[in-house]
Formats: sequence, C-alpha cells, structure tokens
Amino acid sequence: MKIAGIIAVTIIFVIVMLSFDPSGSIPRPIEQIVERVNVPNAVTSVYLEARLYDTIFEIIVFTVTALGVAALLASLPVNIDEGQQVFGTVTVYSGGLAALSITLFLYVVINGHITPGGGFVGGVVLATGVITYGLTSSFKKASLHYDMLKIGVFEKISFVLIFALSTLIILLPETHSQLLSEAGFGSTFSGGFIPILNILIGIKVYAGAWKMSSEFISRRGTL
Amino acid sequence: MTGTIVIYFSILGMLVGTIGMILSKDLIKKILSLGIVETSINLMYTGISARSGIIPPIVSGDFSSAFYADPIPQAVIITGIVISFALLCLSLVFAIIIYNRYHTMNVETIEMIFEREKQ
Amino acid sequence: MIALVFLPVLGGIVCLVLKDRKSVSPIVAIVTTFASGSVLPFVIFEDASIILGKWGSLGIGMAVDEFAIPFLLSTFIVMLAVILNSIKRGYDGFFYALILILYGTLNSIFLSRDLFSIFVTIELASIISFILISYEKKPRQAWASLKYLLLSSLGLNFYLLGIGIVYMETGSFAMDSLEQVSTIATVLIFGGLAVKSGLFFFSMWLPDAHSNAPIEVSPILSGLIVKLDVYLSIRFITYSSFGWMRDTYMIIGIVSAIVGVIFAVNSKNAKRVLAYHTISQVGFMLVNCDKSSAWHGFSHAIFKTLLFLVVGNISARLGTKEYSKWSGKITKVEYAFLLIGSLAIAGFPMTSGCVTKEIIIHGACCPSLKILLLIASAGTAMSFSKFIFLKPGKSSSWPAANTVAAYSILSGVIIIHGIIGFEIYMFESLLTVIAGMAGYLLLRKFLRPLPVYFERIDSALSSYLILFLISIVLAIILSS
Amino acid sequence: MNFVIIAISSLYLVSAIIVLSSRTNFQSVIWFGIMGSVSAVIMMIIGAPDVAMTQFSVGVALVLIVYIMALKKQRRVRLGFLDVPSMIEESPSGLRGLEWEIIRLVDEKEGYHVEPVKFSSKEDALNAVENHEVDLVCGAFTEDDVSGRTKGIPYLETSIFVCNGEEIDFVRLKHLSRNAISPTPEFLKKSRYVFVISMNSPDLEKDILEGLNEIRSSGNIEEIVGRYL
Repeated sequence: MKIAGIIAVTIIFVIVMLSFDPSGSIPRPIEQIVERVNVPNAVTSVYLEARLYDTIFEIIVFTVTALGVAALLASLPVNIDEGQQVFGTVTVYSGGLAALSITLFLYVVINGHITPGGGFVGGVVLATGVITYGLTSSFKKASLHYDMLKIGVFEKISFVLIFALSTLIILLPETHSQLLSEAGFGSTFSGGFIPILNILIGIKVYAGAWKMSSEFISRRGTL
Repeated sequence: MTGTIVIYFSILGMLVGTIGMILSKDLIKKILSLGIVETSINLMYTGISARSGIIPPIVSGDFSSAFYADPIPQAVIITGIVISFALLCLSLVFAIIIYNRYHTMNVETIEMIFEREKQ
Repeated sequence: MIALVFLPVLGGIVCLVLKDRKSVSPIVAIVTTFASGSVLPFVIFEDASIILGKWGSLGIGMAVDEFAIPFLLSTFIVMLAVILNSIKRGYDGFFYALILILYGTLNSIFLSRDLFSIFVTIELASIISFILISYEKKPRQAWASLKYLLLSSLGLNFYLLGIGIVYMETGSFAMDSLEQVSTIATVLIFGGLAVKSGLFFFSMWLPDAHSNAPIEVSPILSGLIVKLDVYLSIRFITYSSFGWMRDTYMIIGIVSAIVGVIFAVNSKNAKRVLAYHTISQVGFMLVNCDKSSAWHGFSHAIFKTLLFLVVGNISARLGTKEYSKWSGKITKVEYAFLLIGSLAIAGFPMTSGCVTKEIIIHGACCPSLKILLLIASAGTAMSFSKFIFLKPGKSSSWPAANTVAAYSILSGVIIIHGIIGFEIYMFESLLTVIAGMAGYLLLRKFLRPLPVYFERIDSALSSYLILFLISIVLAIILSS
Repeated sequence: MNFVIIAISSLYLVSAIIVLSSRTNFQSVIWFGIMGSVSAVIMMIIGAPDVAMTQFSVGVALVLIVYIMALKKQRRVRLGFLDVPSMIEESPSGLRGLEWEIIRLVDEKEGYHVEPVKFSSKEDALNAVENHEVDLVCGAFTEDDVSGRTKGIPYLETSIFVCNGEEIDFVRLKHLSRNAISPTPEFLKKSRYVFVISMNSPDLEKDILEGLNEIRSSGNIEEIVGRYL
C-alpha cells in the first residue's frame, strides 16, 4: 500500500509539472494598489488593506492556536530546571540582544508600511529576543515581565482594537481612502490606520508567541 | 524565468515532503515532512510573484519602467506561513500528549496500542 | 451580509476576553447565536453580492445564492442545538469562543467568493476542530486529531497548489476566474478538498475523529465541517471547467455510499456507526451534485446532530458506547428522540431524510445507479434498526431542560421539513425501510466489526493519494 | 542569475532530503531550520523581502525554539540498580561498572537523561519495575528474574552455580571468593545476564537492543568485559 502511495504521488506531481503553464497571465496590479493606498510597500497595502479580511482570520488563527496550545498542555506536568546553568558573560550579551530586539521591533513595526516588515515579523522578533534572554540567563526572571507589564491585558485590548479597526476599514472604504490620500507618500505618518494596525498586531503577536513558547519551555524535555 | 525555476523546484520539494510523510515511521519526522510540504508551497507562491520581475514591490517614485514582483501572492502567502506555523505547533502538542502517555513516537506502535485497547 | 460573519466572531472575542468568568460565556454564546440567526432572513432573501473595500478583482468578493442558503440555515440550527446542549456541562469560555468563531468562519466560507479567503477560513475551521476534538485531552483524541491534521493539511496544500495554478493562469483569486482554467488546476482543487469531504478512501481519518470527539463536537464535525467540501463541490461544478467532476463524483459517491453502509452495519460502537454513516451520506449527496445535494446536506446536518447528541448523552450517562448494552437502560424520552433521528436517516416517510433522499434517488441519471442507491438506502435502514429495535426502560424521567430544548428544535425541523416537502411518490421509501429492517432481523447474528486497516495513517495517506491519481486520470480522460 | 537560483534551490531540495534521512530527531529539526533559512534566502533574492522576513522569523526561529525546547532534554530514564561490584556499583566518582558502561553508551547515543535509583534487595527492584516505577533495573539479573510482567534484554553469557544451598550467579560468586570465604560451587546451568525492562517502555527496549548491537559489532563489549571481569 505504501509503495503504491509513493508511486501515485510521484505520478501526480509529474503530471502537475508537465501540465501547467507558468506564463499564462502575468498581472501587474502594483500601479493600482500604490495609487490607491499611497504607501510605498505594496505588500503591506494588500495585506492590511485589500485583503484585510484574510488578515483578520490569520490573526484569529494565531490567537486560537496560542490559546489552544496553552489549554491542551495545561494537564501535563510542568518541568522547570531549578539549577539552570548560567555563564556571566552570556547573560550580559543576551541582555544586549534583548534590547536590540526591542529596537528592531519598534523599527519594523512602525515602518512596516515603508520598508519590508510589519506587525507579524516585529512581534515574533521581539518574542525571540526575550525568549533567548530567558534561556541564557534565568527563565523565571524573563517570564516575570509578562505579569509585571500586564501583557495579557494589552493583548486582549489590542485584539479587540484590531477587530474593531479592521471592521471599520472594511465597512467604510471611502473614508479610509481619503485619509490615505491626504498624507505624504513615503513618510512615517502616512498610511492612515495601517501603522496603527501594525503596532497592534505586533503587540498581539508578541504576546501570543511568548505565551506559546513559554508553555513549551516550561514543559521542556517531554519528548 | 527566475520565478518558473523556483516554482518547479518547490513542486519537487512538495514531492519530497509527501513521500517523507508516507515513509517515515517517527511521528516527529511525519510532522516535519508536512512542514517541508508547507514551506515548499510558500516558496512556490513567491515564485509565482517573481514571474513579473524580481524587484521587491516597494515603490520609490515611478513604477512604469521597473519590473516589480507581484505583491498579491506575497501578501497572501504571509498568511500561509503563519497558518503552517500554527499547524506545526498544534501537531507537536498532540505528539507530546501521546508521548506522555505511551512513551513512544513510532506510529505503528501507537496504532497497535490503540487497536489493542479497543478490544 | 458581513454581519453574519462578524457577529459570531465578535461574540467569540468577547468570550475570549471574559475567559475567566465561567457563567457569562454561555449567555454570550446564546445571545450571539440568536443575533446572527436574526440577521439570516435579511441575508438569504436578498440575493446580493458585494466586494469588500471596493477593490474590484483584487479584493474579496462575497455573495449569497440558492446553494448557500441550506448550509447557512443548517449552521445556525446545529450551532444553536450544540450550544443549548452544552450549558451546565462545565465548559469554559474558551470552548464557547471556539464554537462561536467556528460559526462565523463557516458562514464566511459559505458566503465567500474568493479562493484564497476560502483556504484561510477552511484552515481556521480545521484548526478549531483539531482543538475541539482533543478538548478532553485523552491520548486517543489527540491521536485522532493528529491523524486528521496530517491528512487534511496535506490535502489543503494540494488545494493551495491548485489555486496557485489558477492565479498563474488567470491572474486572480476570484472564484469567477475558475471559468477558464486548465484541468490540472481543477483536479488539484477537487482532490485537495476531497480529503475533508468524508468520502470513503479519501478521508479515512473520519471514523476515528468523529467517534472520539466530545459530545458537542461530533455533530459539528459531521454536520458542518464535512459539508464544506459538499458545498464547494456543488458551487464549483457550475463552472464549465469542472464538468468532468459530475461523472467522477457519481462513481466515487456510490462506492462511498455502499462501502460506508457495509462498515456501519458491522460496527458495534454506536458513535462509530454514526461516523461510518457520515461517509455513506456524503456519498449520497455527491452522487448528483446539484441543489438537491445541498438540501440533503441540510437535512443530514439536522438529523445527524440529533443522533450524535442523543447517542453522546446516552453513552456519557451509561458509560459505554456499545449499543447492545443499552437495551432496557435508556429512558422513554431518549428512545423517542433516538427513534425520530433513526427514522429520518433511514428515510421513513414524513421525515426530512425521506424528502431529500427521495429527490436524490429520483434525480439519478440511470436505472442501475438508482438500484445501487436503493440498496445503500436499505442498508442505512438496516444499520439503524439497531437503534430502532432497542428496548426502552421503564423509567420515564426527563433529561435536563436545555437538552430537551435542543432535541425538540432539531426534531421539530426534521418533522416540519418532512411534512412540507412530502409528495405522494415518496411512499416507495417505506419499502426500502421495511426491507432494511427485515434484513437486520435476518442477518443480525452474522454482524462482526470489520478490520480498520484503511484507517491506519499510512494506509489512509496512501489510499488518498492513489484515489487522487485515479481521479486525475479520470479527469484528463473525461475532459478531453 | 538563474544559475544562482538553481544552485540555491538544489540546496533547498538537498536539505529537505536530509531532514527526512537524519538518524535522530534533533538533527532533523536542525536541518529543518536550515531548509527554512535556505527558502528565506531564495525569497529574498527573488524579490519578496516581506515574505522572507516572515518565513525567517516565524517559519524558522519560532519553529526551532518550540521544537528544540520540546526535544532538548530527551526522555528521562529511571534506572533502578542493585549494588553489585564490577557490574554496577557506587564509587566516589559516581557510578561505575560493566552495566553502567553499556547504559552510558546507549544514553550518549540517544540523549537520555538517566536518573539512578538505588534498591537494597532484588525483590524490591523487581517489584518496582513490574509496577512501572522505574523503567529498567540492572545489577546482575539473570533470565530467571524475568517474570511475565517484565521483559529481559540479554547481553552476556553466564553460568549459575549452587553454593551453600543457594543459587548464585558468576559475578556474585567471584565476589564471594575474592572476600576469602571458601565456597564450594557446583555448576547448575547456563544462563544470561539481562537488563530487566518495564512493559511500558517499548522504545527503551528498542534503543538498548540497537545500542547493544552497535557495541557488539564494534567489538567494544569484549574490551569492557575484560576491563571489569
């Protein structure tokens, strides 16, 4: 049965590769997009304006997965090393790395509509930096910030705000287009609601990624 | 042309991943094979966008002369990347739940245990 | 129209935010469901189409038409029944959030006219159903989820490849661009979705997932998630490039209808019986892929929900899923509702199952197909005789009020639909029901559970890919 | 230009194949990360910096963190042992002995985290492994000690003697005679030394068998046995 399956999938992909035409229709929609949204990064324009509807569902996917991971792992035993081995210099460097990741987060998120990047990348970069700091120094110390800064509350607020803003943009396209066309092309403060959405998504994704990884880390070595 | 090469290579990558999914007996490897399929399809969409040119779609002034890449497949596949990440995380969680109870990652052993329990 | 998607999602977000306050969530869930239900009449009588954000061919289109209406209705009724049944069972806010987000997502799939948007929403619906299946965190449920996850994600990657080819050929993700695409793209779209359809050999993850899921989740899986592929097939088949699909579905559908029944008749586990019948009923729906399939999907969603809820509640109370041990222990009320559901799925006159199934059998193209469908129908009656011939116990105590409310809504829909849609020729279905019951009485000594070889993950994967290849070959032959 | 793309894409395919053919899961995950990075590089070259950044941060960094964290310390093995000189015994520098060497070799290969638990009598140790309190016990157990609820993995031939009315195995006999008690052993039967493994750990059994085969084929076992016996 397995062999037959492998032969079948090989034939399927051979048929696929032989039978499609990669140069059928090559659309060039970039002119239309840039004229309407009036920001340089066309990908962000599509991602947060023309196909914002998909992006809402994408953020819901991320949220649901983060919460689902936490809920499903809740019954398993927690397993944190008390005697985490720490080397002095590494702690200093990883602290610097965490600071660097915060800077990078701010740059990527705020300039998401001008340069490559955006909320998702920023949030994950920040989460990776903080997790690396936690792993190389003290994980307990690193996880304190989640409660201290009330990231959970911020996450909920930004989730609700993302949903509300996106609904507004979808329902009132004319108002948003007007807002977009007023600002200067390529400046940090152009882009209407797009930078705000990027910041909110950044916070949301940071919180989700941190929560999910800390669930895995506190049960490390289970597999 | 550049885009077409990437498209064909990523379809080959999908083939590799699918064969891996059938062949591997280890649960983690099965999940990683699914990851290969997903990464390949993400790569394919960038290939699709590169058919119209390989200049990043970040406009600086005039856009009549340059061959920019198509932003739409790029924008949609960012969604695809996040979804594939979510799927990999979830499958890892299921693997951990199974492993914690039966201490094995071998698919055949797991199925044998479940079928024996049923009777 | 967009309210139908955003209202439930908003309710879900509220539930997520108020996750820690357990008593609020069911109220939010019920209020949201009723709110979305009250939007429903404004949407389905409108026959409108919109493009979000006025983006033309770049944006995401949404529309409602006669194919979507049965599915939108069944989503509302099933969700209402499931939420009613789940009150007082101690679920937390996260569960209701998942259910409500799933409701909005399903509505979005039924309304959307954009191929990529459909991909994202189907993935979200799948992810939510993976979490819901293993909500009780049993290893068996986790394994069922994982098997489902691996197969369905592989299938959806094929779908993504297919719509990538559509984009390459037409330059748009809008569904209307399917009018002129190559055959290979249509086959990839068909094959990718078929893994979620519940057809035999295509989706062998189904019996495990449906039978191990928690009580409230099995009806959603069987009534709604499986219908995604049915709905999309009915929609796609109207495009001329999908013309080959009609004949392919006729063959695959009838095979699935009969093989599913054979497995179901031989099964001893009540929830597995229902799961195998999902396979068989999807086969029925896809035999002739048109409006009648959509309405059979509707009635199937309703009676399958009723059956799964009743069977789930009984097996939770008695602690066993083996129906032979239930005899004499179920109350009269439970037996009555079980009887309504069983008669409906068997196609007894004056129930919704009879109406829609008879239309499908009469719509079949050739006599031999009609005979095979009648055999499958008799087999359905035969396997549900197991429930019909159960002995109710003496106890006439009533279950909790919310459960009875859920049961009554579903039974009401079954009977009203059955009476409104009834026509005189449908009495012939009485014959198949009686034949099936007689067959059960004759053969019940010989029924043994069949091996689960095809449900092992490697076999399921391989059989899916082999059938995929066969349908590619069929498509190339049929469309040339 | 196209040549560069073909070269990097081939690298992508090769790393995908290595993911599937790696021997341990840890290596697979590392190569999965390499594969993801290569795909990010391709994306960067062909004009998709946004996608490349997302792929690198989400598809590589986050996946690697999650997976390596889950895989980092592989399963813990609870090892019950009886203090038997030259088989497994406590010394100031930790455990030493023949059986400990073999388990350490398997451990190094599979990345186990071994937690030793000391038992004072044979019955306690066997009870513990029957009740799945420990995963395996060692300390000169022979085939006779394996009951229906445990499994034995033989690794060395031995003989059983009768001495003062008690059955005793070769190593313990040797130890007795070294302590200048004059035993009068009578040969009873041939047997084999085993690791006694709990029924709950089929994977451990597989790993130990594989490890033993490897040690045997490399001729290491004679060297270890010669060192201790």
